[in-house]
Amino acid sequence: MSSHASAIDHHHDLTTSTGIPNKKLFMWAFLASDCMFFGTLISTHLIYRLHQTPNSPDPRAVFSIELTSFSTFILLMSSLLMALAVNAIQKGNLRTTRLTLLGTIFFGLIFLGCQVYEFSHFVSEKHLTITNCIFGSTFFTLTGTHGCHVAIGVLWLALMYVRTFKPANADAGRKPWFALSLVHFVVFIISLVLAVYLVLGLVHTAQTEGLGGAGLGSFAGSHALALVGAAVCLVTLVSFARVRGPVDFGEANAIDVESMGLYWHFVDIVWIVIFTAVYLLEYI
Amino acid sequence: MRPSIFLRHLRRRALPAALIALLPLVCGGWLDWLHGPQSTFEPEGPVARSQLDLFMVTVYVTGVIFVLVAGTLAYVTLKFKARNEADEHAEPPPQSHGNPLVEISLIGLSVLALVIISVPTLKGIWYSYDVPAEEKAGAYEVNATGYQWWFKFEYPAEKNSANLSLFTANEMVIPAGKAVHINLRSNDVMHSFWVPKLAGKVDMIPNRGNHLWLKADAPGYFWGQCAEFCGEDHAVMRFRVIALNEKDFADWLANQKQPARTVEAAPAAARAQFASYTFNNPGRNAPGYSEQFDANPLAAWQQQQQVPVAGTENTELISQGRALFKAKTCIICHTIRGHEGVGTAAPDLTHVGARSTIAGGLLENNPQNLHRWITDLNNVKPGNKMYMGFATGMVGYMKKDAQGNLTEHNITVSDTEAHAIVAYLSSLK
Amino acid sequence: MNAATAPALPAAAEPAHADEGKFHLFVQIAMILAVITGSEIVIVYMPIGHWLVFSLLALLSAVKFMFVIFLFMHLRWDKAFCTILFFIGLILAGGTMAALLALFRAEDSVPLTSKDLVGLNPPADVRGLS
Amino acid sequence: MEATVKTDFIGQEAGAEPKRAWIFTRPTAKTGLVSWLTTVDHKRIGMLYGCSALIFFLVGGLEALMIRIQLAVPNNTFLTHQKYNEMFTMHATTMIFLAIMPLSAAFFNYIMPLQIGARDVAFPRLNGFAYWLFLSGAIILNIGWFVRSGEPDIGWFGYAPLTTSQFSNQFPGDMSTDLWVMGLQILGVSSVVGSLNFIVTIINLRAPGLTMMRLPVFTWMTLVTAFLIVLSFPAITIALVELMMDRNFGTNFFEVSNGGLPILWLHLFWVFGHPEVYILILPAMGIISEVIPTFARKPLFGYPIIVFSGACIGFLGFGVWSHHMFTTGMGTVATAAFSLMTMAIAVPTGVKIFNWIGTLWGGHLQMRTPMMFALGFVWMFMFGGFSGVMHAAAPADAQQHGSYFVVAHFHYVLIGGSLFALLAGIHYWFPLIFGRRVSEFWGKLSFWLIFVGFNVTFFPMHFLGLNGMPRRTAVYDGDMGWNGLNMVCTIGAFILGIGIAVYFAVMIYTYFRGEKSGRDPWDGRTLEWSIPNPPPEHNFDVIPTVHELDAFWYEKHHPEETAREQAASIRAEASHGGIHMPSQSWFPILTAGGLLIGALFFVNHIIPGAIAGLALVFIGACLWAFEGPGGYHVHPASAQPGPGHGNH
Ligand code: HEA
Ligand code: HEA
Ligand code: HEC
Ligand code: CUA
Ligand SMILES: [Cu+2]
Repeated sequence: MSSHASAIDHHHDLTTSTGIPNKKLFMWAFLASDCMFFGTLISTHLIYRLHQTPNSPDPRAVFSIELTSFSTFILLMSSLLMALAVNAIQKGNLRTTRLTLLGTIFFGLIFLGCQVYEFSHFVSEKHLTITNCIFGSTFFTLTGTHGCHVAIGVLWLALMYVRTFKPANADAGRKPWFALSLVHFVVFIISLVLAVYLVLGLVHTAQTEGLGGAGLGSFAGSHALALVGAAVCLVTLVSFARVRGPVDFGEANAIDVESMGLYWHFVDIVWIVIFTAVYLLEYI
Repeated sequence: MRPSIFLRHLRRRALPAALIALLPLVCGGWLDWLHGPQSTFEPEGPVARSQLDLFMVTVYVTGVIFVLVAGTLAYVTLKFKARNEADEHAEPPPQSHGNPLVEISLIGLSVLALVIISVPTLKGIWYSYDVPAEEKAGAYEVNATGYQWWFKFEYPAEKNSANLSLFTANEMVIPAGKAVHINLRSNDVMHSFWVPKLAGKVDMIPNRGNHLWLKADAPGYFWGQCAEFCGEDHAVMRFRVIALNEKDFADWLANQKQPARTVEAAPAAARAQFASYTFNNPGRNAPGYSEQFDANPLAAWQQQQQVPVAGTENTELISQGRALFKAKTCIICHTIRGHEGVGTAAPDLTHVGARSTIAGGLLENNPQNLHRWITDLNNVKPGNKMYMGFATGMVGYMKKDAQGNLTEHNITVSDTEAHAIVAYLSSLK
Repeated sequence: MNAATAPALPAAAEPAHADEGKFHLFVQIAMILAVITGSEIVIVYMPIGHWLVFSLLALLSAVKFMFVIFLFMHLRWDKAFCTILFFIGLILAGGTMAALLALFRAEDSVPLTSKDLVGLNPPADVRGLS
Repeated sequence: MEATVKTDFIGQEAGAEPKRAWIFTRPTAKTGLVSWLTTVDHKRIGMLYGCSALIFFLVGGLEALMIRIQLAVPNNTFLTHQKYNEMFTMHATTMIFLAIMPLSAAFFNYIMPLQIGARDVAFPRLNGFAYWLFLSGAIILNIGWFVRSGEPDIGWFGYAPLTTSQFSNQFPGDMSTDLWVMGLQILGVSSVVGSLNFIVTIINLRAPGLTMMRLPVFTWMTLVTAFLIVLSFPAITIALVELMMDRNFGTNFFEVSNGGLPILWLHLFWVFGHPEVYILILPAMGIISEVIPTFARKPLFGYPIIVFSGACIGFLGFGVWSHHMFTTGMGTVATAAFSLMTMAIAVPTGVKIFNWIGTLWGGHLQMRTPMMFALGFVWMFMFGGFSGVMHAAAPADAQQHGSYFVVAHFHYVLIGGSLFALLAGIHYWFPLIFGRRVSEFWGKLSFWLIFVGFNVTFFPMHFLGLNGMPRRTAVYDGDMGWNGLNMVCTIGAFILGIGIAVYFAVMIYTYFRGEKSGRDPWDGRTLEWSIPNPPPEHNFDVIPTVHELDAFWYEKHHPEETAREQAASIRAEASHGGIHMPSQSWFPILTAGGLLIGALFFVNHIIPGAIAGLALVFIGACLWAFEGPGGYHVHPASAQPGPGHGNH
């Protein structure tokens, strides 16, 4: 607990030889490693695109570029919110941090929802499975691995979010913050499931009925319960997000949020590459 | 102090003495160590020779470097060694830190050495890659396919009696003095095609179209070996290459194209009698070759081509064998063109009697070994597909239960039956 | 850094904006990124040469990539060592990818098609263990 | 050191009882089992790595002896083909992943922080986690000995499609290959996690004044190795993921009948595999670069060039992988390119050899046991390097690949190289770690036995290879001209084995009974020698200030300046409340245990169990995060501000 009084220099850490905080350095080194990870994975996909097998479907007939563009956009927006969260915590603005973190999680979930939808759609409608051709194997493994990265990122964000409620040390004994955050977490999981479910429903409606008034109406009708549930969850989450009493989390933790942000942004740029290399290139 | 005196003694006297004593052994042994049926030091074709020449270039270059560097190292070690306590506790030597000039010149010399190696390397890469342009037209083409754990050879230019291209197994016969271009394929896992005296190896990789070329200077008999680990029997996945002069090669082709040789059973059914050998199973891993064979393998091979003089064969035994071959379901896997058999997953046996080896070059082809193979094949070649059957479908000697235990015998060949089958297979010249 | 980022940078550098941090900058970047993504999708359908589309796509995603790592991920404001660290990985990964693709493009690496498989006729049931 | 005073957790006023949920209670035991299970001390973790690695080295060595017994005579029946194949697969996997790599990691852990004047690594709990992951991976790899499936029998590079379930499963549910896949996967995670930690530590925790170009060479090589690990392991991770998907979820990456390309596995494996061999040799070169100057009593000749060439080897190492694939028919251009790239590596490696000789030149060479091993290293590694260059000439390699010539090459670089250097390192740092010195007589005896045994074993293999003996063959025929040399090799292996046995016996004896050694017994040059032996928990009473390469040598020759600086740093540190040390934690071992459990269930296809394991990992990681780094302060007596507290 270094003093909160003196300004924290967010780009330099005087206790390390280089001035770069340990966690940041760690994260950059990890990302360098992850470049290699996705590099080989994307290579695998591209190599098999280079040497198509006879039973591989035409990717263009499988992909739905609208959906993918939408989820790309979503991921970009989550990246923006993440950047804002880092910005906020660096100035000690806890409330904004919490809201932007929630927003990031929300967008992350939408992305995951889209991916789940995409996968199930490919499997059930386009008969592209992980086993029936190489294209399926490489495609699902590559995007699925990316999806796992996103999911881990979402979990991390959620944990970070919960952590912002840990009361300052003096109160540690009094407040059942840990139990509370567990409740919080459960609510979060419920909203996670609901969000995925709703996004799936919405996308499905969009595909079958279009997003006109009628479509939305029927969507709301058939998903009323989930919508209400989601709303309740959201309200609960937001109410949890209120600042009550001094907490442990503050400007000094900016580095934690920042390294998490690095991870999140990296997942985003990997998607930028995947979007181009796996999706867009198929259309030329 | 005692131990260290002993040690010094050891260093001063015993070690050099031992080394000097070893020297003639090493040098004398040299030639012998590099002599053998698969020696890369006794090339018998231009490709292998070019590879040996390149190897010698690397030996000379690194040898010179070794003498220089190791010499310096030895000199330094001896010269600057602390010889006594006083030496050790003397003032530390000048704390010098390096000398760029020395470094740069040594780097330069290393690069030079590498250039000397890389020029013939590059030449060699292009030379060994494919048949030289001027010989391309006359090159003979063979397709070799690796199977767990034997080799199949196809002669795409030749049509056999069934109007398919000619197939044989485990023995590749090629024209001597002529470039041979071999397409390498694999049926299951990776294998590698290696005839050390003719050329370096190239792998047989599933879904990949590799090739290799080689040429035998003169007629000869060459040992080959699978050189990429391919499972349980990789060690015994061997083959032979026989190079023949033009006429012999043509004769061989002509014979191979024939359907299987049929020996009619003698009209008056005589009593079946045993063949002229008594079988004596030598057990697991026992060698499958004889010294007479090794002494002149090419002659042995030619001997094997001879069709027995009419009347010397036990015709009844042979026809019994033919029936057994069918009854024992051998025909599911093996083809004997002109007789029974449809299988392609196992060696083509149409002319098996005319081969010098069986079971993937592991055993010399004589009645004893044939008998050993068909009665005790799991000890000869553990886990082979003829014993185990294929993963699904074709059952071999054994059946597996759901847990994968070998429980039930599917094929059993008694000694008596084996005699008949051996007689039959040996008759297929 | 490429030219496209230039207009956004002065805003960040200006001390006047220091109090609100990089909020506006980040929002602007996000907009630019969205626009680039949009134009990528359009480009793909444009009736121009494949190589041009290809290069444009590569360029645009590289631009997006750089925007994110240098601005969202603060590389621009961090010690150069972070950039070096990441680029070691990035360059090696890129190099390996390029090498792998080149290797598999080479004529010798084109897989066999059934026409090359003469002589390779395993019984149908040998394939594929359940 | 005795007067170590402890205060409470960081952030607490002295005296205030910290209130923590029971689950976050930090273990505080300093001795006993719990202290080892929960340790975050880099020295203890180093020791754990070292002991495990040496045990696995014996296991790998016994496997090697099995191999040699089988090959002693033609057509031997000592082992079945199947068992033999398992032997060499496990021999290589054990030696590379469970012996040499963790032994290097032991030195990284123990020595590197001492060399940079740090009190621990950057992330102490992560460091513990890396060790427990390593142990999990090792357990998984070796479980096959005790179950029906047996050990993997696919060779250490597991070429597809031999590893697919069609070709490697002897019966439904055969998990030997799955064990290999899972084991390597977890070992990979362990190495990457550990290496990230080392990178951050070396970059960020250097003592004041210790610029990068003043780092000891061993630390530099640790850094380069860590980079190699971090950047090459992802390739094998992906390859293993693809294989795992093929084996368990029916994908087609290497499924030939659906158009899969087995050659892809080869590429992915060797993209990892070649950097891997430099991962094995660079730490060794680092050790040699410490030992030679110490016993020549001269600074390293051409330090910057040695460092640069080390980095250069690491970098070039990523561009040569296909030299293991010269026989796969890559085509002329690719073969030529990789051939030349491979040869290029000889230049930076040669530079190192030259500089070591330059260091010896004009020195006062003290022929102690570590120096003997170091000189042995230079000779033997050079030799192995030359056969490497012979491989690099691609057409010549067409004859050598897959033959015993390759076996000879890599044992020369691996044993004559890596192992000799590691044995030198054990001897060299033994007095520092245990405060006792190994007897010179027995040390040298073991050296000569190992040296002679090694050469007798592996030198003839060059001839066997040139004489056409293929590797990985359980039996060979007696008429091939290989009988005599194989017998020689086997005899050599037993001499080598006796040498190793002597070496171990001497070490164990010395640990209990050896002659006590004072501080800095070799007149060392680097910072680890500046502290008492065995080192106290917090390493340095006073963080040193570095002025020059060979920091400790400088200190010894500038006592007044050193004393002044130390007094200053003592005051500075005291004003911060003493020496801050990280607390022990249960969560690294818990988290790693979760992965072990999950993996074991997974290879047995019990998916709920696998999920439970993952859940344990998740819970462990969460608790780990919420627990916080913790910490406490120590106040060693000698580090109280006051006059006259120099180290010398
Ligand atoms: C410690 C591990 C280690 C090290 C350091 C090396 C170092 C080198 N290796 Fe080795 N190698 C292995 C471990 C290692 N290798 C293993 C385990 C395998 C087999 C894997 C398997 O198949 O199971 C293998 C296989 C292997 C092959 C594949 C062989 C085959 O299977 O066909 C090749 C091919 O080029 C090769 C080359 C080299 C080269 C050129 C070096 C160079 O780095 C060597 C450089 C050193 C010197 C050259 C000596 C000193 C230099 C001088 C004195 C300067 C002057 C010299 C000259 C100018 C020539 N190695
Ligand atoms: C660092 C790595 C390393 C090390 C240290 C070793 C050490 C040894 N190796 Fe290893 N080896 C490999 C890495 C290594 N090997 C690799 C990568 C392969 C390729 C595998 C593949 O193809 O997949 C291989 C393959 C390999 C083969 C070829 C197998 C084949 O292709 O068929 C052989 C054959 O002789 C061999 C022998 C030995 C021997 C005798 C030792 C000796 O140095 C061992 C010394 C140790 C001991 C002898 C044990 C210690 C002592 C005791 C336990 C005390 C009791 C003993 C006595 C009293 C005698 N090894
Ligand atoms: C399941 C299929 C299968 C059946 C049934 C089968 N074989 Fe085989 N056979 C093989 C295979 C596969 C090989 C090659 C084995 C090897 O070398 O690894 C082989 C090899 C041989 C060889 C050696 C050929 C050579 O040139 O190397 C002979 C002879 C032989 N079989 C005879 C028989 C006889 C006789 C029977 C019946 C009693 C029989 N086989 C039944 C699959 C089968
Ligand atoms: Cu086929 Cu080894
Ligand atoms: Cu290599």
